[in-house]
Amino acid sequence: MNLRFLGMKAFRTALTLWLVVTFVFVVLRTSGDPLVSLLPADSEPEVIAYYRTLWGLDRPLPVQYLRYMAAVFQGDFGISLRDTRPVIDLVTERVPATALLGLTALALALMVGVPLGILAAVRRNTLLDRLTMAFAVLGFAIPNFFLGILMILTFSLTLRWLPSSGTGTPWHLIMPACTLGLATAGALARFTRSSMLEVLRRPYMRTAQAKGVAPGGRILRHALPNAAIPVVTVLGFSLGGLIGGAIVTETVFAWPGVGRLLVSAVAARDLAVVQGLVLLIAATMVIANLVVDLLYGLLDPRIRVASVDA
Amino acid sequence: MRSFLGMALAVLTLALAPFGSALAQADTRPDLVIAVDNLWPTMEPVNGISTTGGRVHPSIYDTLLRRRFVGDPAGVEKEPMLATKVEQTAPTVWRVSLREGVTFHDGTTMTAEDVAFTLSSERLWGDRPMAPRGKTFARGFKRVEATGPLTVEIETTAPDPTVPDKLALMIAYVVPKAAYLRMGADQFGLRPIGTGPYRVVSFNSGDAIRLEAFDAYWGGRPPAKSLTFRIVPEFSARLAGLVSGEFDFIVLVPFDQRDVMRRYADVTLLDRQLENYPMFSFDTLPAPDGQPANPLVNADLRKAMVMAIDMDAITDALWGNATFTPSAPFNFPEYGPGYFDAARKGRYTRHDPAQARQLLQRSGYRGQELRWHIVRGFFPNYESAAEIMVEQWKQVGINVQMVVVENFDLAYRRPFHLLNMSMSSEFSGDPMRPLWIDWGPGSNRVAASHKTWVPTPKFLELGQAFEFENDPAKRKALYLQLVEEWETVTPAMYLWRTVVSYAHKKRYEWTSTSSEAMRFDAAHFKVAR
Amino acid sequence: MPVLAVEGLSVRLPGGADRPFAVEDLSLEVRPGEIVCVVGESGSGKSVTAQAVMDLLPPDLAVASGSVRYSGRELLPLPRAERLRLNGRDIAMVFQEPIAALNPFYRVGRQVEEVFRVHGAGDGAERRRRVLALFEEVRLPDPARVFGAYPHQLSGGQCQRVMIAMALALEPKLLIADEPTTALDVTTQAQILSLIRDLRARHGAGVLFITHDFGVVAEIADRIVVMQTGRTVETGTVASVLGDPRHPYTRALVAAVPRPVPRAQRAATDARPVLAAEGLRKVFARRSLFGAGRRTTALDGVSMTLAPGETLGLVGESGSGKSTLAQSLLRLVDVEAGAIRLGGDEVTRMGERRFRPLRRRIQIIFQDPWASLDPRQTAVDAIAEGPIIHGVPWADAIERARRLIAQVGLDPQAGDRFPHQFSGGQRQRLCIARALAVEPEILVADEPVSSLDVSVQAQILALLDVLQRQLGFAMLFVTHDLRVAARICDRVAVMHRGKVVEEGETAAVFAGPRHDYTRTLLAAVPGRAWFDVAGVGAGAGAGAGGAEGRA
Amino acid sequence: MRRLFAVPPLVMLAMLVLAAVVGVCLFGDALSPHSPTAQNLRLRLRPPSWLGGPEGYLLGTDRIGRDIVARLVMATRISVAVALAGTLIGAVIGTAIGFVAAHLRGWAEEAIMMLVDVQASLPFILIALTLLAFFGNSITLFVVLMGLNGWENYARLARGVVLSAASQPYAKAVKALGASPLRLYLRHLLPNVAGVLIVQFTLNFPQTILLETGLSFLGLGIQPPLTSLGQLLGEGRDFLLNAWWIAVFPGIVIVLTTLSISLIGDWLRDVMDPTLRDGGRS
Repeated sequence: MNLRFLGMKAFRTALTLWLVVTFVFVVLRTSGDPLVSLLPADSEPEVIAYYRTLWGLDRPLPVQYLRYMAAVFQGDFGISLRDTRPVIDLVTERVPATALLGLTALALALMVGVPLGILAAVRRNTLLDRLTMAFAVLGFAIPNFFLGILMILTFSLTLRWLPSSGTGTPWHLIMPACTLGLATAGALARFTRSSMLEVLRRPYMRTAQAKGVAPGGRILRHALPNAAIPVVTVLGFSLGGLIGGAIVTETVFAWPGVGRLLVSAVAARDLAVVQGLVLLIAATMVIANLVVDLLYGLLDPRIRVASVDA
Repeated sequence: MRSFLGMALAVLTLALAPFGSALAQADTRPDLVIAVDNLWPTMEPVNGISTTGGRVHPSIYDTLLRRRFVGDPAGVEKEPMLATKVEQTAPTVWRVSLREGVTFHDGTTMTAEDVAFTLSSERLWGDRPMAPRGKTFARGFKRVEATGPLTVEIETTAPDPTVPDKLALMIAYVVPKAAYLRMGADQFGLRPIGTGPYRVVSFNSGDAIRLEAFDAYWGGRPPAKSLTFRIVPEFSARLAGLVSGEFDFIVLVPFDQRDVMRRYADVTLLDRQLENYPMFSFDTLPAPDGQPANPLVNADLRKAMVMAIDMDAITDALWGNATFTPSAPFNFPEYGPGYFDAARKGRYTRHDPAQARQLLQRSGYRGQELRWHIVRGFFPNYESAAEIMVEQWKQVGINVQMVVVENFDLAYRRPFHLLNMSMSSEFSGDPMRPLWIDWGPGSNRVAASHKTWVPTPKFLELGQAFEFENDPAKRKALYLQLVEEWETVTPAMYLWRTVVSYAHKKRYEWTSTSSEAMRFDAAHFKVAR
Repeated sequence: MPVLAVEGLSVRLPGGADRPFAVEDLSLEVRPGEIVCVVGESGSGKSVTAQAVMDLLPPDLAVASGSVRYSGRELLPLPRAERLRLNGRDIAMVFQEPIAALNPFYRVGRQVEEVFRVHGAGDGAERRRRVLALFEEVRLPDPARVFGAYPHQLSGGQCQRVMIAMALALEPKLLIADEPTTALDVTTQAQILSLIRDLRARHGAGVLFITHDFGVVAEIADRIVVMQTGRTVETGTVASVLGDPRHPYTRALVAAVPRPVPRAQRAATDARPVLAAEGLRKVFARRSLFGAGRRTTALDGVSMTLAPGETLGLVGESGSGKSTLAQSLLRLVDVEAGAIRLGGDEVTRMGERRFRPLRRRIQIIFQDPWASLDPRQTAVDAIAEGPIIHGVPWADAIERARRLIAQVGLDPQAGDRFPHQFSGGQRQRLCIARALAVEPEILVADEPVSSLDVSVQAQILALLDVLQRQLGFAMLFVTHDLRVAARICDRVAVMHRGKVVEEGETAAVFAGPRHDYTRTLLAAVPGRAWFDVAGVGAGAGAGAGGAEGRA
Repeated sequence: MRRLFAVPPLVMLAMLVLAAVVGVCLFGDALSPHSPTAQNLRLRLRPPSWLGGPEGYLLGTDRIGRDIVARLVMATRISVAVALAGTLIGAVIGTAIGFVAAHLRGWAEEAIMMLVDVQASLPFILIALTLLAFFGNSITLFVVLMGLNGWENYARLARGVVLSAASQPYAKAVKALGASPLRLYLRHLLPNVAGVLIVQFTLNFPQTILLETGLSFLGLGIQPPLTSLGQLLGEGRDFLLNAWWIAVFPGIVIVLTTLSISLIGDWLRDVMDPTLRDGGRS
């Protein structure tokens, strides 16, 4: 693996993150006074002034920016204005819940979406293909909060099979993960299908047939590895969808994750937390995309192994 | 080897089983789960003043006095809690005698030092208070001092008949001085220690707070083994959880969903009126230079707007008979016969479209757009009422545009003409807070950047006299004059008395309070036989 | 007994196609050790025949009737699984695009090994040994290294050898080769053809060889089947069909094949060159994700001149830099060093804005007529665009476009059609018209006939010849096909690895090549022996098939 | 070409649904005798008239006695208009940026693509949520935000197709004729990449509707007195057990609309992809 290439990628990643931090800082700090909504409506002016000094909000914006950047560089994301706790603590305590939910949803989406996509591609233009794709499109045509509430009313209230909300047991995970994963499953199914169709047309698929490889072997050994390579790139984007979806899903199912934290921090205009979260999410996404890039290279021999003829 | 171990374990389990069940039988108290919409991030009882924090505080802390709601939903009487006696030893001095043998959750014993610290300038009302939000409620405090092991003296700047009422407020939730100073207000808010019936075992402000029975509670063994306040933002999830048995209590049942709740036989639905009235204020001040003139500086327009609204019909439509619109300003039943008269009618507080049109004619209003800033989710049904009111104003030719915003910062940005607010009727046994503290010269409505009126000289004069008047008859007369002066200006209109709905499993008997506070001590909660 | 006997085979096309059958009533036989060539232009149904034999037809095509017998066994009624078992073991196939025909995900050794595995032959070590032996047999250099290589690491010729090794793995009695050399350079093609000939002799398999190139046919075939639009028009031995074609279509085809016999040079002019390049250098750096970027030197100090009215042929194999040179002369590719003079103007580093008016003087036509026209522009608009850009009033430009359409041999009424409504040859005519619409002094033709059928190719070459005589432009003609270069060029320059290795009058270069590479190229021209024997002279070109001309 | 008009039945159905939605947007007023803001406090939460509800209220009434049909018409109009305006803004800006990047190459292209990366690295609902909460919700900001949603996809796509189209012989030929870059991009490349962009549009459009719906759930969507499909759905979610018609009808409209557009988009993509069109026969 090429060090210069990795260095370039790392530099780009860092630059992207810096842009994100700056963007968020500028937008949030120019949008109004966070104290007014943070403190109760009838707060005395002295009280407001006290907190303003305490949190450094009385300094000029550039100073606040530099202080913030310096702190972030040292791993200090500040103190939550509302919670009076270090942002990093608040966030890290929520990450496992979101990670559990997100990864379960992703696993679910992969387990449902990829086989459906393969099936649809192999049986192209049959009823099965049409139904599968209609299901896949339906997956993201339903607003996920609505799906979540319908699930709660059906499986918790009426059937009483599953707990309505919260965490604790694997049972708690089922409804949120399904709600969150459905759209991604649909997207994966659609993408896998088109990727498979593309691969199935390739001349080497005909070669395999001419060799006498049975249909199952052709799909699994010849088509799938090649089709999987572009699907990997979609995983990076799916992650964004999952995090976005988590914001809503976690609220519906009272799942104590990063998404809920974000919603409450935004509602409370808790600047430090919003900044920290945006940075965290952006970092996750950027790094995930970096990983996907590398994975892509590792999977595809055409990129992994340089040509030797010249 | 392994099978031997397994056998041994099995034998051991069998041998211990009777003890286990005996232990279990020893504590049959329920583990209660209360599904709430949110939790305030700090449980420091003053910095955490809020609906979502106030629900939990009475389980962790005790106040010196408290209002008695058992047997009297209005809670007029105050009962001793950590204070056994509160007496006025001089016009400006009050002596508080404390209960003996009260233990904090950390095992230390409560002393006068703790109480004096709880109410001290260091914590509440000094220059750099540790809990700055206490200032509003500790108005007029001059000296708080421990004068004996179990006595505390409070001196005020002027004679203040409301001191005992203040000792039943959130500022009087007693905290342990040493632990509080050691941890600081912020840390204390995360790992709170009080004298209340339950002690906190874990607190995650994004998820839940868990409390266990504090069996050394001075008031006796608490009736529940544990309490868990869990955040469940979606009503559907709260409802499903209550019905399926995951939750024992849920808060904030939307009014229209009460019929749904009644379908479930093992669920009790409870409406509770609180000491609070959602309202909106008119911006009575001239627009700043460079902005279009504010038509609302004309009092006739304001009065026309009040009279154009059929508030009783709206309240009836949105709330049924769960609450009401007061028939005259500041005519609140919670202040008892002295200040409440069901027959009293306000001068403008009635639906009269004809007179509204007349007033409108006189006001010179020409259909300018009036912006009503509303913070989203400010009060239940507030936006629904606003939508109805906007329609009713349209009928008489008043053009109001509702602007729903995300938070107060945005709501306070001018230009606005109408601004959502609420008035609390809590705090003292008479309308001083809503009428004078909230509309007087120090109030936000006069002083803050989002101020909406300037009190008339007469209002100021009457209010100052009212604040320190001790004679009940004169005090009432001043009150009526103040209300009349307020009405001549009509700087606001209020909608109804706030009502909240709880639901819980039918097997519990529970007494609610007139504030957000939920009490789970033996007096207020028990499991039905 | 023939290894393959096809009788009355018809393959139905889906509804809405231009004809009901892709292959109609086809009969042919391949005997052991015999190479049967199926020859035809595009759309003649020759590939479909091969696919029908191996049960590889695309899902929308179906065999309608007929019989296919392999060593006497009727194949068509067999269940799919049964036919699949024959594939690779009894019948094997080699395809046109060798790199694409190999799975990019696996090492090529494993892919050859898979044939053994699928048909249950040998254990791991045994299979590997046999693959290495096969690689040796198809003359792959360093078989062990190739075994572990991925397809993209090998050249096209090497990949085709791998494919052939794969096909021979289980000693099939029938080998089907579907245009196996079309995508390869001419020297590689010669090697692959000789390999196939050798292997046929050694293994005694029957070979069904599909091609469009009569040169290749002459090199390799024992017997020939000529196909036109799905039907057989003529069959016979190679001598009878090539030497004495009976059917008019065959005759036209044979006549259309360009001969590697240079035409006479026209009077040389010593006028100042209209175009001159000196010491051009261009390096392509490719950044790759893993490993250092690769650098390819496309032009390595190339110089050339072009006199008014002459045609200079630029000959070379793929990767020799000839297209880069052509495009750099039009500033479609920027060179790193060297100088380009267009007439009297030094244009190498001239700003694009200043250069734009000069573009009128040099125009280009490309290889792929399908991609060379904006699909959303009518023929007239496309041709008129150049004059309009250079300030000709709209009406005049349209008028000129219509005239040009007629001049390139199309119906002027067809000018309002869109490109997809024209055939490949017609499109190439439109491209020529577009280039000539701005009355250039130089026309750069970058492989203009390489993707066209042989009969169409002859017509386009004839058209260019006529137009050049009428309009007097100079032409830089880029081609990989020496036979084509011989037909049209006054001078040729041979390019190899970014350099011009030999340059001179066409006849002189053909008669006495000085450079080794030029000699190799000339030797590799398929069908040389046949051309020599047949002695067909120049001038037999035009007039093949009347199908192209009018739209 | 020949298969262009062989529309599969499912897509035909989707087109009909879409036509109906457009029809509702244009002529919806005829569907209800009531104004969308007119209230009848005595007729709150009444079921559709065919389920025993009051006459003249075909789909029932909401929590303050407004006609669901009238509300639905208004909401559909606003949702479609917002999504359309937003998607168009995103398409135009994104495409232009993509073209510029492809044209400039070099570090300018790097910088633009970096910006695209920044946008792509943030789930859009996060940005929308933050901006709406901190800047205040106005319909203008809302539409602009919807426009910002997905521009990066257009930019990426436009850059990609322009880069590949620019290497096509026809683009080179036009350049060789002396055409200016502007002429090349607007007259030749744009029409030829339009298909890809239209397909992206059909993917983006439902996403915008769903984004608006998600924001409405979080309380940050279109605010009263205006309303949108997402707003109606969000408002109605608490009423599913006693007045299901408030949420279910808007829900059906959202699902059908997004589903239809996506199906049409998928179909368009298949139709426009020449490699899928002809089975690759020789």
